[in-house]
Amino acid sequence: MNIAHYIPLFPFLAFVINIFMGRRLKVASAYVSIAACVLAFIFSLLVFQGFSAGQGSYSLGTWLVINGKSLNFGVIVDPLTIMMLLIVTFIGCFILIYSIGYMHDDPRFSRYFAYISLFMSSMLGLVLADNFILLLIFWEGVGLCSYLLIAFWYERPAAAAAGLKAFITTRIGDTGFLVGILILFFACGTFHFTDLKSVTGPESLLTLAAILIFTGAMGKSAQFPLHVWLPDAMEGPTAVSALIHAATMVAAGVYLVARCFPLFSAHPMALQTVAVIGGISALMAATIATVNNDIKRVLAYSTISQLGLMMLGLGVGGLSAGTFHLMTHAFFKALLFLCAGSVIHAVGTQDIQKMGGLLSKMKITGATFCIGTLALAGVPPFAGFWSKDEILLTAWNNHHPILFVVALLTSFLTAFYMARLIFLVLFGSARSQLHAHESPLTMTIPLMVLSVFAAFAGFIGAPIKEVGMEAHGGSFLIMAISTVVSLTGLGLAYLLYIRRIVLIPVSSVSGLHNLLVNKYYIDEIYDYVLIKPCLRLCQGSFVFDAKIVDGLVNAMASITQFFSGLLRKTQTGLIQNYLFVQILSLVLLLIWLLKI
Amino acid sequence: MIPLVYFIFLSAFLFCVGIYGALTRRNVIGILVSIELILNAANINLVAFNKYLGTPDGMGQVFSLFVIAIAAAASVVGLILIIAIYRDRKALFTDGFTLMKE
Amino acid sequence: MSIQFLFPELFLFAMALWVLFGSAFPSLRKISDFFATLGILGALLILPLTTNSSTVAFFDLLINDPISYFFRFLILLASVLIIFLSSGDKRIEEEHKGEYFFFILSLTVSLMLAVSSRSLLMVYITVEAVSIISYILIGYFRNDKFSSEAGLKYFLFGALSTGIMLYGVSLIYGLCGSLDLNMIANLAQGGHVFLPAFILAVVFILVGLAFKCSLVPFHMVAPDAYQGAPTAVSAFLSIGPKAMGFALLIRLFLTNQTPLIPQWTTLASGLAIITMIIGNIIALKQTNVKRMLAYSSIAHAGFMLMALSVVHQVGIQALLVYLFIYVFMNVGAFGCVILTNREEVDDYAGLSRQNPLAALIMATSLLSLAGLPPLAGFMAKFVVIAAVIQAKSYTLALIAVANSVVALFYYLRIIKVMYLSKNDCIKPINCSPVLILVLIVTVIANILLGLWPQGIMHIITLP
Amino acid sequence: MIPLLSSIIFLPLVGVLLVALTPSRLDKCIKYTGLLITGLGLLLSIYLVMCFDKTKSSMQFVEYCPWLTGLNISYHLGVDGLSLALIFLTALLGFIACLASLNIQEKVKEYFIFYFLLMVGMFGTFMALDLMLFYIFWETVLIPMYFLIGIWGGPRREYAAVKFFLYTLAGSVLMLLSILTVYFLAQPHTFDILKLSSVGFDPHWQMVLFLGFFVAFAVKVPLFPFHTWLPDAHVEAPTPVSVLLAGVLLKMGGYGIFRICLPFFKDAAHNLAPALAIFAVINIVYGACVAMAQTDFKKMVAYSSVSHMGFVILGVAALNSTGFNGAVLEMFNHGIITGGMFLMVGVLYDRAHTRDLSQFGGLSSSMPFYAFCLTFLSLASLGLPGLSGFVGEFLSLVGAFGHYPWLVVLAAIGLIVGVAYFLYMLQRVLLGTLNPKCVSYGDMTALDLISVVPLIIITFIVGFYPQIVLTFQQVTINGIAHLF
Repeated sequence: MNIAHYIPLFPFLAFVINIFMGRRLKVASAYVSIAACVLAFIFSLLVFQGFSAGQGSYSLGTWLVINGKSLNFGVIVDPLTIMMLLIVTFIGCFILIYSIGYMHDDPRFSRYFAYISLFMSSMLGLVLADNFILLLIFWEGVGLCSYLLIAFWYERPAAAAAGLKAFITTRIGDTGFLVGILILFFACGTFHFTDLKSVTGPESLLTLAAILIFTGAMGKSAQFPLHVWLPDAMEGPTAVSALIHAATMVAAGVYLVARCFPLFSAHPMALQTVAVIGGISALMAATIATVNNDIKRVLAYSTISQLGLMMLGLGVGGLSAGTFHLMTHAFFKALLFLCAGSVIHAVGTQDIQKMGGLLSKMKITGATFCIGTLALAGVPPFAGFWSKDEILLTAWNNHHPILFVVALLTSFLTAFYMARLIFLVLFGSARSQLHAHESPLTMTIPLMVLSVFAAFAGFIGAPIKEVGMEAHGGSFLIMAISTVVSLTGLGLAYLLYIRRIVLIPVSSVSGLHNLLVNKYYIDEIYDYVLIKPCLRLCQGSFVFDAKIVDGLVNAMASITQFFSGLLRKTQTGLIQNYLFVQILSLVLLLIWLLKI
Repeated sequence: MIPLVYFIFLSAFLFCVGIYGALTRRNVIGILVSIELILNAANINLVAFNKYLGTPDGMGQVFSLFVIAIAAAASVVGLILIIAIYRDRKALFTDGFTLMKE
Repeated sequence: MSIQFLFPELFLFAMALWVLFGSAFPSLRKISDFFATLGILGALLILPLTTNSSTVAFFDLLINDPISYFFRFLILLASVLIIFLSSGDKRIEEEHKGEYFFFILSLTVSLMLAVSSRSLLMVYITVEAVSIISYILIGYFRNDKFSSEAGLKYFLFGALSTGIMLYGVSLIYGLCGSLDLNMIANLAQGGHVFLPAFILAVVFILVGLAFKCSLVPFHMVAPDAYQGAPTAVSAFLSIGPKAMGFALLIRLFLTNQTPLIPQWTTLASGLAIITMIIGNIIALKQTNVKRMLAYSSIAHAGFMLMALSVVHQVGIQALLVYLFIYVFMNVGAFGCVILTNREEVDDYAGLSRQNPLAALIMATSLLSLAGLPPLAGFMAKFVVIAAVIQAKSYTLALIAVANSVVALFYYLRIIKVMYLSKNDCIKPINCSPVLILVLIVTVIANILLGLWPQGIMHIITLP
Repeated sequence: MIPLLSSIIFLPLVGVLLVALTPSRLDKCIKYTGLLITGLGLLLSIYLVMCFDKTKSSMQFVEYCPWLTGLNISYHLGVDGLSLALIFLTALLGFIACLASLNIQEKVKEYFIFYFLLMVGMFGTFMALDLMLFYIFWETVLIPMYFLIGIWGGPRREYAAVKFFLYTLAGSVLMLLSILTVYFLAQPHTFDILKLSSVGFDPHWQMVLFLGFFVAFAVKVPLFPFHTWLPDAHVEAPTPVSVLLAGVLLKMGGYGIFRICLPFFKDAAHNLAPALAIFAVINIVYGACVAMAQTDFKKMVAYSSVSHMGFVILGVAALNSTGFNGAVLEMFNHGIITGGMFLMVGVLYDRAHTRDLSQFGGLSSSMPFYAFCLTFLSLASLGLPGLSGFVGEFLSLVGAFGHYPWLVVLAAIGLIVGVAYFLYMLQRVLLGTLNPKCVSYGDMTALDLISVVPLIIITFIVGFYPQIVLTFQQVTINGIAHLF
């Protein structure tokens, strides 16, 4: 029986309840959201169980009639959907539990949970949509929720500006996405994903469509040109960053590319761009993360870098490698953000230079933090290792040497900056007198559960693995290389930040250092190249409108007034002039008539 | 018999003198006189045409009689107005009354 | 016999004499306006009887056809409205009220004779009579320097124009040997006439008539006359003599729908264009309301001439409809000037707060003059433009329509001052019941003729 | 069966009489008669919508009676898919604007008289099937609007009112000429729109007449060069009047194009479609850019409706059923959304007595309901998919993409600027620290909520399931579309 389309309804119901009865519910609103999330999770399991029993996607009815063809909306159910459903609902529940503790003294407590449930419902809707238009609707819904949540503490102007920046940047990506959909529709007349396999049409047009659709993914998954909004999005509550900007929403871009994989794989050029963009953003973000001093921004850049890695994985043709990394990354990145949140909740500042030696004071958070770091760095037993190895393997097997090196370098840098992070935060001596205390149970339980998954997701991933993934044990050489790379990263960080050995004099690297600290000046470049000229253009067009177009209208009026003043002078009041005009016009009339 | 053309020239000449007088005279009564000249020019025309082109019912002459009577009435009214203005503003020249202009 | 045709005029003249006689006795003088209305209404009653009398009357000088019947009805209607207007005007009260109404009635009689004249002799006599009476009426307030100056200027200008017209008539008499309009028209169309001289003569006559209809090159004195004259008289000037002018233009130039001179269409449309443009543009910056209404009546004259430039039955019908509606619009506008006795545009500031009824009447008349749809002015304009487009002269229609936009601006100026401006100008409003009654009649006519003009529209049938 | 259409048109006239009779000091009961009349009008239009037969392509509820036989003008009314949605929109916005007019203080009697005359003009324009009747109703809208803006407006109201009047009149006067030329060109001279649709005019005349009609409609739609009256008129008009001005008057232009320009002059439409598309995109991008640079809240919303109406023209330029569907749907949606937006601006103006955006800040903490409604309407109007703003724009874009791909791309980029200025506005008004001046502003009263909530509900429903509106207009739009 088709119950898949009920999944998004539960969180939406929770949103409606929280919005309208939020005042009265007070703390209870959290339980409403959690209940909705749990229900959604159960239904996802049912759908998963139903799927293995063979119930696939189904349609719900016509939504629009375009060029005579009726576009009907439906639900698509396949392994990719189920994986995303499970991830979103599962991680969502724990993050909601965590948020109770994290947000318990916030005045707009119920509104927070309302927005989170709205986000959950649009994310689940996005995953279930079976055509581009429905996907676009939920896609923008997710963008809207990220805007509302980033600017949740709107008293802080920085948060409001970050929300605005996030929405506009994603919206730029979405415009490319919209144009891509239109080109695809006109090239092969369909919006539905199911027909993407059998798509035929002019080669160049479809490649352009694919690339444009990828720009949508770039906007949402903060890839290279449109990545500027994610670091600023850290203004929002950390639980939000954990759910939205680590696990689910940013993964939507990867999900989109995975969903349209048949389209991309049919056009190598499109796939190539995906890989290259992925590579660039992976490398760039990793380098910036190494020098950043804000705990959440480091994690934000690491998310961009990991997403770049996933895009690279997909780009080199590894559909399952990319999606597997997506699944594992969701777990340990959410864990890391929650740990960071608990640290900030305890210490009150986000600047890692001021922290130090917190492990002794915050046992559980510290431990889970280390597990997450190890998982992210790709140390063998943990989940990160398996999925990253998959990507390296596919990159190697599909003869992409440069991308392989880039992936390796990224994983090295990842290991380095994560190690730097935990060494500065947890180990060493406290650099400032911060009285840290362990977070309450509601925050630590999700940490523990997620750390378990971060550790063993690699193996749990097995059932997903046999879904179209080639043999795992292909070459141990790759595995060895990746382990060595991760360990050297950790070791280097150890030397630098625990032993304080100055390998390279800071002065010689200061130029590079400034470049990285200022995030390659991308924000400034955008501001200078895009935003300032656009504002000047708008100001210019307003002046043009007021002065020229309006001016013309007023000019016409004043010209007639001028002539009126002129002609008025002809009435001199002297009777002689009147008689003269009379006779003159008589004579002129005669000349005119007699000459004709 | 004097050819008809002479009469037409005479009346045209009178007409032009009348027009010239009306335009140039600064004195209001001068203008009145010039206008009378124009009317008489028309009279000459009428009578001459009636005589030479010989329409049996003498419409032209009857017309000129009417014209003479009406011209008299018109000048009477004109003089009334001129006297009214003279009594009020002691100005007989046309540049005296340009109160209403533009 | 033909005397039956003249019964309305005779009855009216008798009443005029009675009013003149009555003005000698103070008691009768006070109700002389009542007698005047009685005379007009009596004439209106007798008028329908004349339809079955002979077509030609009074030694072939007058003609009795639908056009003359319509114009005589129109002029009687106009004069009855003017009489109501004049009875409202306080300043006419002190002057010799009896003579005033005698002159109004005699002016009406001469107008009625003028519109039904068939020979140039009759044309000249009646035009001269109308002019003389209007000189007296304009200069009626002898001790008011504006009125006497206006009267004198109008006299000089009018006398010259009718003098030129007379000279033209004499030339035509010479050329065609007859004064009968039909005879002249047949001769001209038959081509038995020396064309250049004939055109010269016709233009001379046109000067006289154009002065009466205040068409632009010959309009110079009209604004001063309208401003100086008593408002009721300038109202009558803008309707009565103008209607007579157009009736004579129809009689002279468009007898049985063929133009007297071949260039008539270009001449008429040329004059119409100049009249509309100059009339509207100068009106833009007027500060005196009467002077502005003078220019607006010049602009409307241009519109009417445009209807005549269409040498087709529908053109003349359009003109008749336009004139009929024009009477009500103009009487409404001038009536408000009398009602509020304010002549400067700025004096109208805040009238809507001081006396909403006066403001409503003024606004309706002005918007109707501007030609906005729910009101009668639009129907008038629509009919004329339809005739013009039917005759395929698109540029003329375009200019006319553009002018109506410019015209709206100066009508809106008064409405803006009345309704929108904040500062108020407190001046006493002489609300004599008769005046308000007639103004309400005009407002109702404006609205009714706009929405359901069946009454007047049976005249015109678009092809 | 009672003449439904005539009763909808002339019901407000009954209101005029009622209001004219009540003495002006009883302004309370004048307002209630206003509500009664507009409410009744809304019920009648809902009844009209209910018993409208979706499958019939011909005119329904036709009323015909010869009015001026001499001039061949007949009183001919009818409704089809195209005008149904707009009539309902007029009735709805009329009622809601009447609700918003309850806090008009000075000269209430004259206000409601002009308000009802405006309603008569608007209803008539959408229902007239005789060209002259259409023109007369088209112009009757001008006088009441002039007085409404002129007397109850803001500081520069005189200039704005006169400019609105002259601008629209100049356009519509050209239309009068075109109507008369069409009358004399059609062989059995007629003003009847249905008969004229089947008359094939020769191509030379079609181009001239198309432009003649199109200028009048372009002024009303505000297409690019003729749009400068809109910001002034909006900024100076009182809130309920600008709701009607934006909600209904702009649609009369679009409706005119569909009813007159397209069916009469098919070939001209074909040749001029690219020019139309270019102007449409200019409208979208230019409107968005200028809106971005505004500091006056109402002026910004006015320029945003210039940008949205650009989509309507883009839909028209597409010349296929999707484009037309998009255009008509966009007209309906834009009416609802912008009507709501102007109510929001009005609510703020009543409290702050200024429209300068820099005077506000952080309002969502002191006015939560207001924040929710304003955010919802802004999102709908910036075209967030899932709300009704997006559906209309999307259909127009899809329709136009076939013929003008590059223009559609430009329009999409214009959309980004659209998002930018709305969010920038939201940031300045709602987010950030609470402006000390705005501490005293109370949240929306029950009255404001009653007038805005229906609009929000409709926006959500149409956005979620657009077939509700599309089924009504589908048959008529296909009728027009298969001409091309």
